[in-house]
Amino acid sequence: MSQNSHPTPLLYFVIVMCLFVGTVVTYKAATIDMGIWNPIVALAIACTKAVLVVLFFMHVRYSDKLTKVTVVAGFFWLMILITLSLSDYIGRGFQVAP
Amino acid sequence: MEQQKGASTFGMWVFLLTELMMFGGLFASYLIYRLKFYAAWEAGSSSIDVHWGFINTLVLIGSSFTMAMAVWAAQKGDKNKQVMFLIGTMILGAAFLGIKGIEYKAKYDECHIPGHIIGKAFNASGGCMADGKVTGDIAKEFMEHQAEIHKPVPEAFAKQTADQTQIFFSFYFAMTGLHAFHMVIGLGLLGWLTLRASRGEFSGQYFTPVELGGLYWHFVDIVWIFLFPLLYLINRTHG
Amino acid sequence: MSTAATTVKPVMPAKHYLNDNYGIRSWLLTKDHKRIAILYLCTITFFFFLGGMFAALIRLELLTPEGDLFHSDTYNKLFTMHGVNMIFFFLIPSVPAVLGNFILPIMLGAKDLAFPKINLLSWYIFIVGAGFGLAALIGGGVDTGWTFYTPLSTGYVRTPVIVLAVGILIAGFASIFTGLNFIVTTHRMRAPGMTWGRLPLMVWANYAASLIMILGTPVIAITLILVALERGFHIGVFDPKLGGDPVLFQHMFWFYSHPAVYIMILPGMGVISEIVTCFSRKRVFGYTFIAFSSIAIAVFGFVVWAHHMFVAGISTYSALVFSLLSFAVAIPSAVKVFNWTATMYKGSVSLETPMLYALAFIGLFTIGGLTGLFLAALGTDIHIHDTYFVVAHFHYVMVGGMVTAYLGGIHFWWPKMTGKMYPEAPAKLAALITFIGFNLTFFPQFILGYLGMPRRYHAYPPEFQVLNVLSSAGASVLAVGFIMPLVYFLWSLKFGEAAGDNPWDAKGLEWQTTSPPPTHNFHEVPIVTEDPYNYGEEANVVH
Amino acid sequence: MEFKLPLFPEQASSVAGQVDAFYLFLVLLTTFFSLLIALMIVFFIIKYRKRPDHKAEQIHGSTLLEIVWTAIPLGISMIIFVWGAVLYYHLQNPPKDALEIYGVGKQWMWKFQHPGGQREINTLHVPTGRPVKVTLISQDVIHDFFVPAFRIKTDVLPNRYMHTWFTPTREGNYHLFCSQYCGTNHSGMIGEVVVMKPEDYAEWLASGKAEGSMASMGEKLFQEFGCTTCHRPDAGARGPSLLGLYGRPVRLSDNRVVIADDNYIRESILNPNAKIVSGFQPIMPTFQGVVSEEGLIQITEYIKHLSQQDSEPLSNRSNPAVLRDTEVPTIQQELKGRGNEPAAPSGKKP
Repeated sequence: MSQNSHPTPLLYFVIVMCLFVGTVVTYKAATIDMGIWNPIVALAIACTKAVLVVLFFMHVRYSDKLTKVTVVAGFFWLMILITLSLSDYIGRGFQVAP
Repeated sequence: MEQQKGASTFGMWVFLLTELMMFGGLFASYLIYRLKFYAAWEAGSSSIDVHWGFINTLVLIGSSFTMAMAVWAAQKGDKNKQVMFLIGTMILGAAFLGIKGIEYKAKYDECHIPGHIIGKAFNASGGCMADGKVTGDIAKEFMEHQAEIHKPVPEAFAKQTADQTQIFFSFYFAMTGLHAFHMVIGLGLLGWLTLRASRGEFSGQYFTPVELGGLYWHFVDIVWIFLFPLLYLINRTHG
Repeated sequence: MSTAATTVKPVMPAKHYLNDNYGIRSWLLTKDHKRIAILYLCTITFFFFLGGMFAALIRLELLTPEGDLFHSDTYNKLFTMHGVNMIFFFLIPSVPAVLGNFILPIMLGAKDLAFPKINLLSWYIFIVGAGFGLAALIGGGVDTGWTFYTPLSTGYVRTPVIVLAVGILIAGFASIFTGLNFIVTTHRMRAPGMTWGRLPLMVWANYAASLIMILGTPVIAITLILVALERGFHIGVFDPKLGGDPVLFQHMFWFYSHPAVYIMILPGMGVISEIVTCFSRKRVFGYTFIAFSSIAIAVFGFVVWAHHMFVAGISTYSALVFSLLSFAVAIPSAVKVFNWTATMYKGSVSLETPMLYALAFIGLFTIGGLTGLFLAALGTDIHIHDTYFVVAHFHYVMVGGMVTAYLGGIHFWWPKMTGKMYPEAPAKLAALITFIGFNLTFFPQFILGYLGMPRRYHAYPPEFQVLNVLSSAGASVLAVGFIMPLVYFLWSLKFGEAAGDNPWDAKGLEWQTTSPPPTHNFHEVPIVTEDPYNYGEEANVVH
Repeated sequence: MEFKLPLFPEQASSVAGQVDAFYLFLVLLTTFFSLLIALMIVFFIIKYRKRPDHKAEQIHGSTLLEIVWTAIPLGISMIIFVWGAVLYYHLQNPPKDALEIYGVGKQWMWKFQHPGGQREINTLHVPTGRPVKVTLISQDVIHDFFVPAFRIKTDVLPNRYMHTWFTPTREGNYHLFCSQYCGTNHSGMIGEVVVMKPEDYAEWLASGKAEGSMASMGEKLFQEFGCTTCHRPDAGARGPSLLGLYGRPVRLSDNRVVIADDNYIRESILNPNAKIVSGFQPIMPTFQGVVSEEGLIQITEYIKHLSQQDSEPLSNRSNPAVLRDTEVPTIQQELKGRGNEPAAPSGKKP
C-alpha cells in the first residue's frame, strides 16, 4: 500500500459519522415492529457497518489482492460453519413423520 | 524491510482470521439456540439495559476512529498527534470496559450470572435480593411485557422462559466476556504502542506496529458491531 | 555435483546450526527454525512413546475378554489419554512442527520462517499445553474419551477434565501459530524465482494443513472453553437439563476435529511426494493435480464433519448432504494415490528406507481411505459406526498413513538434520517390522468392527477373543518396529557416518546447502531457475 | 479359549442381508483398488528397479489420465452414496404397523417396556416376522442402542426421543451393546435381544407380570396429573383435545405446522409453551421434573392409543388444531406464507 492512496482524516470522519448514524438507525429500527424483518434489518446494518470498517479503517480498499482474498476467505469459512450447522437444526423441522 | 512489513501485516490478517473463527463458533451456537429458545432470548435480551449497549457501541466506534487517526498520524510521522490519538483510543477503550463493568455489576446484582459463579446462583424467576429489594425477576417482567404487546401468558410459562434465559446469559457472558478479554489485550497493546510512540520510535517509514494494533482494534470493534444487535436488540419493539 | 559427493568421502561442514553456539540457553532461546524443530522433535517423541505405552496397556487388557487386568475406570483413562496424547500432542505437531518447521523455510530458500519469535513462542505454548496435559495425567487421568462428548464430560465424570481441556486449548494455539507462520512464510519469503508452480509439494501440503490449523483450531478452542465453563460453573450451554443440546457440542467439536485429521495427514502426503520422486529418480506425475488436491482436501475437509454424527440425531436431510460431501473429499485423496503410483512408472526405483516407508504409506493409506467409504456411506455407517471398524480405519490413516510418512520423512531428512547417516540395514528391518506389525494389529480390527464389537470396551463377549489376541500380538511387533528407530537414530548421532550434503542425490533447495545447514540456511540467497523434481534433466523430457 | 473366527455377524433382521450385500460390494471394491495399487507398485519396483543401464524417463503427467482417475472414483462414489442413502432412508423410516417398544437408557443399564406394560431390564423380547420400532431416550448421558445381528444402531439422547426399527427374522439370542461411550461401566451396558416365534412371544407376554398396559398406566398418570381438566374433547376445553392427535400435523399459533410425534408430545409436556396450538392460550404448566422418562413414555403411549381408538378423529369439530393431510402446506407454501404475514409473537429468525 503506498502512502498517497491512504484515506484522509476527512474520509475517516465521514466513515465514523456513517457508523454513528448506522448505530442510531439500528437502535431505532429495533423499536419498530417489522416482524421477521427486524433481525434481518439489524444484521444488514451491522454488515454494512462492518464492511465500512474493513474497507476504510482497516485499509482493505487500498490493500493488495492477497489481503482481500484473506478477508473474503474468513467470511466464507464463517459462513460454512454457520450455515452447515444451522442447516441440521432447520432440517430437523422438515422431517416428515411416518 | 518492505517484505518484512508486508509479512507482518499479512500475518496479522491471518491471525484475525483465526480470531474470526473463534468468535464464529460462539456466533453459530448462539444462532442455533436463538432459533430454539426464541422466547427466552427475547426475555433475556429485554432484561439488559439497551442504553448502555447503545452508548458502548458509539464509544467503541469512536475509539476505532481515533485509532484510525493514530495510524494516520503515525504514517505522517506526527509524534504528538499520534500519542494523543493513541491515548484517546485508550480512554475510549477503558470507558467501554467501565460501562461493561457497570452492566456486569447490574447482572450480578440481579442474579443473572449463569451457574454458580462468585457465590450467587442463577435466578431469573422470583427475583433475588440485592440491597434489601428484589430485583431481576425476568419471569414477572416477561409476563408484564407479553400482556402489553400480545396476550397474557401464565406464570408457569413465564417462569420456564425465565429459567431458560440462563442459556441466553451463558452466551451473553461468553460473547461479551471474550470480547472484553480482547479489549483488555488491546489496551495493553495500545499502552505499549503509546510508550514506543512517545519515544519517537515510529516514523513515516516505520509504523507497522501501530498499523497492526489498528487492525486488531478495528477487528474487536467489528465483533461488537455484531454483538450489539444480536444481544441487545432482539425485541425492543415495545420496550 | 553428485558424482563428486559419491567418490569423495563426505565430511561434516565446519560450521553449521548445531555447533553455531552451545549451551542450554542457546537452545531454549533460539529463534532458529531448525533448532525449534529439534525441540519439537524431542517433545513429541516423548509423547509418542507415552501414548504408545498407553496403547500397549490397552492391548494387554484386551487379550482376555473378562476385563481382568485393570479396573474399567483405569481402562477408560488409558484410551482417553492414549487418544489425547497421540492426537493433540503427537500427530498434530508431528510433520508440520518438526519436519515442516525444519524443511519448509529451506525448501523456499528463506533464511528462517517469517516470524521466528512466534515460532519459538509456539513451542513454549505447546510445552505449557503439554504440561497441563501431563498435569491431568498425574492428577489421575481423564476418562471422557478424546472426544469429550457432553453431557458425560461436563456433568458426569469425576476426573480433571478442565485441566486437560485447557491443555488442549493451549496446545491448539501452538498449532495456530505454526500454521500462521507457514502461511505467511509461503506467501512472503520465497527465494527469487520460487514461483507457486515451483513450490515443492511438501510446501503445498503444509500450506493446506496450515489453512486448517488457523481456521479450525479456534473453533475447538472456544468449544473447550464452553465445556470447561459448563463443568466448572454449571452454566447452561450443552447440558440437556438446562435446555442445552449435546448434539451442538458434537457439531462444534467435529467442525475442528474432522479437518484436524487432514492437518495430520496432509503434511504426510507432502513427505510422500518428496520421497517417491527422489527414489524413482523422476519428476512427479501431475504436479498441478497433487498440489491442488491438497488445497481441495483442506477446503472440502471443512464441509464433511457431520459424517461423525450420522446416528447421533442429526436430520436426515443433513445426513444426506454430509454423506455426499464426504465422498467429494475422497476424490482428491484418490487422485494423489494414483499420481504417486504413476510417478514410479518408467522410473528408476531403488528401495532405500524412506522409500520403503513411502510405499507402505501408499498401500496402507489406500486401504485406510477406501474403508473410509464404508463410513461415509450412510447404509453401512449405521452398523459400523462406533465399532472397531472405525478404530481400524482411523489407525490405518493415522498410523499406517501419518506415522509411516513421519518416519519416512525423518529417515529422509535425518542426514540433513544431523549431518549423520542412519544405519541402512536395521532401518530397513524396522520398516518391514512396522509394516507387518501394523497390519497384524489393525487388520483384525476391521473384522471385529463388522462383527459388532463396539469401541472403548473394556470387557467383551468371548467370541471376539481370537481377533483381539491377533491384534495384541501385532501390537507387540509394532512396538519393536517403533523402538528400533529410536535406538539407531540415537546411535547414529554419535557413530553414524557423515552424510554429505546430498546423500540421496535429490532435488530441492534443501539439498543444495550443507548437511547440517548453516544457521541461516544458505551461504548466499539461492536463485531458483527450474521446476521442482527436475530429476534426470539430461534425459529426454516427455510432455 | 474357544477358537472361533467368524467374519460376519449373524443375520437376524430383514435389513441384515441388504447391509451385508452393500458391505460386500464395498469390500470387493476396496480389495480391487488396494490390490490394483499394490500390484502396480510391486510391478513398478521390479520392472523399473534401479540398474546401471536404465535411466528414468521423465514424464510430466497426463491430463487425460487425471480426468479419468478423477471421474471414475467420482462415479463409483456416487453409486455408493445413492445405495447407502437409500438404505439409510429405509432404516430411518419405520413402517406404520410396527410393534412399538419403548426403551430408557441410563448409566449403565437398559430398561424396556412393551405396549402391554411388561417391563424388562437389559433383555428385550421380540417376535419374528413383524417390524419392531424401538423408541429410546436416555436419563443421563448419551448412550447408543446397537444390535449387530440386526445391523441397526442409534444414539440415545437425553433430551429427545430417537428411534430405530428392525424386523427380526431368526429366532435366537443376540447381543445388545451400548456403543456410545458412557462412562465407567460402558462395556457392561450390554444386554440381550431374544427373538422368539410370535406364539412364544405372545406366551411370554402373557406370563409377564404387568400392572396394566402402557397405555392404561399412561391413562392413570393422565388422570393423576389432572390433564383431563383441560384436554377434553368438547368445544369449551381450555386445552386442545388429544383425540386423534398422534402422528397428525398440527397448526401452531405462529402458523407453523408440525407433526405431533413423540418428541412433540414430550416437548409439550415438559416445555408446554414452546409450541402453542393455534386457537389456544399458553396456559399449561410445565411438568419438568414431575414426570419420569418412563411416565412420559406411558403418557405418550396413551395419547397414541387415543388416536387408534377414535376411528374418525378429524370429524371432531372441537379439535380444530389437527389438520387433514391435504391441508398440510408444502415447505414452499409454508415459507411463502411466513414471509407474507408478520409471524406472532414476532419474527422468529436469527
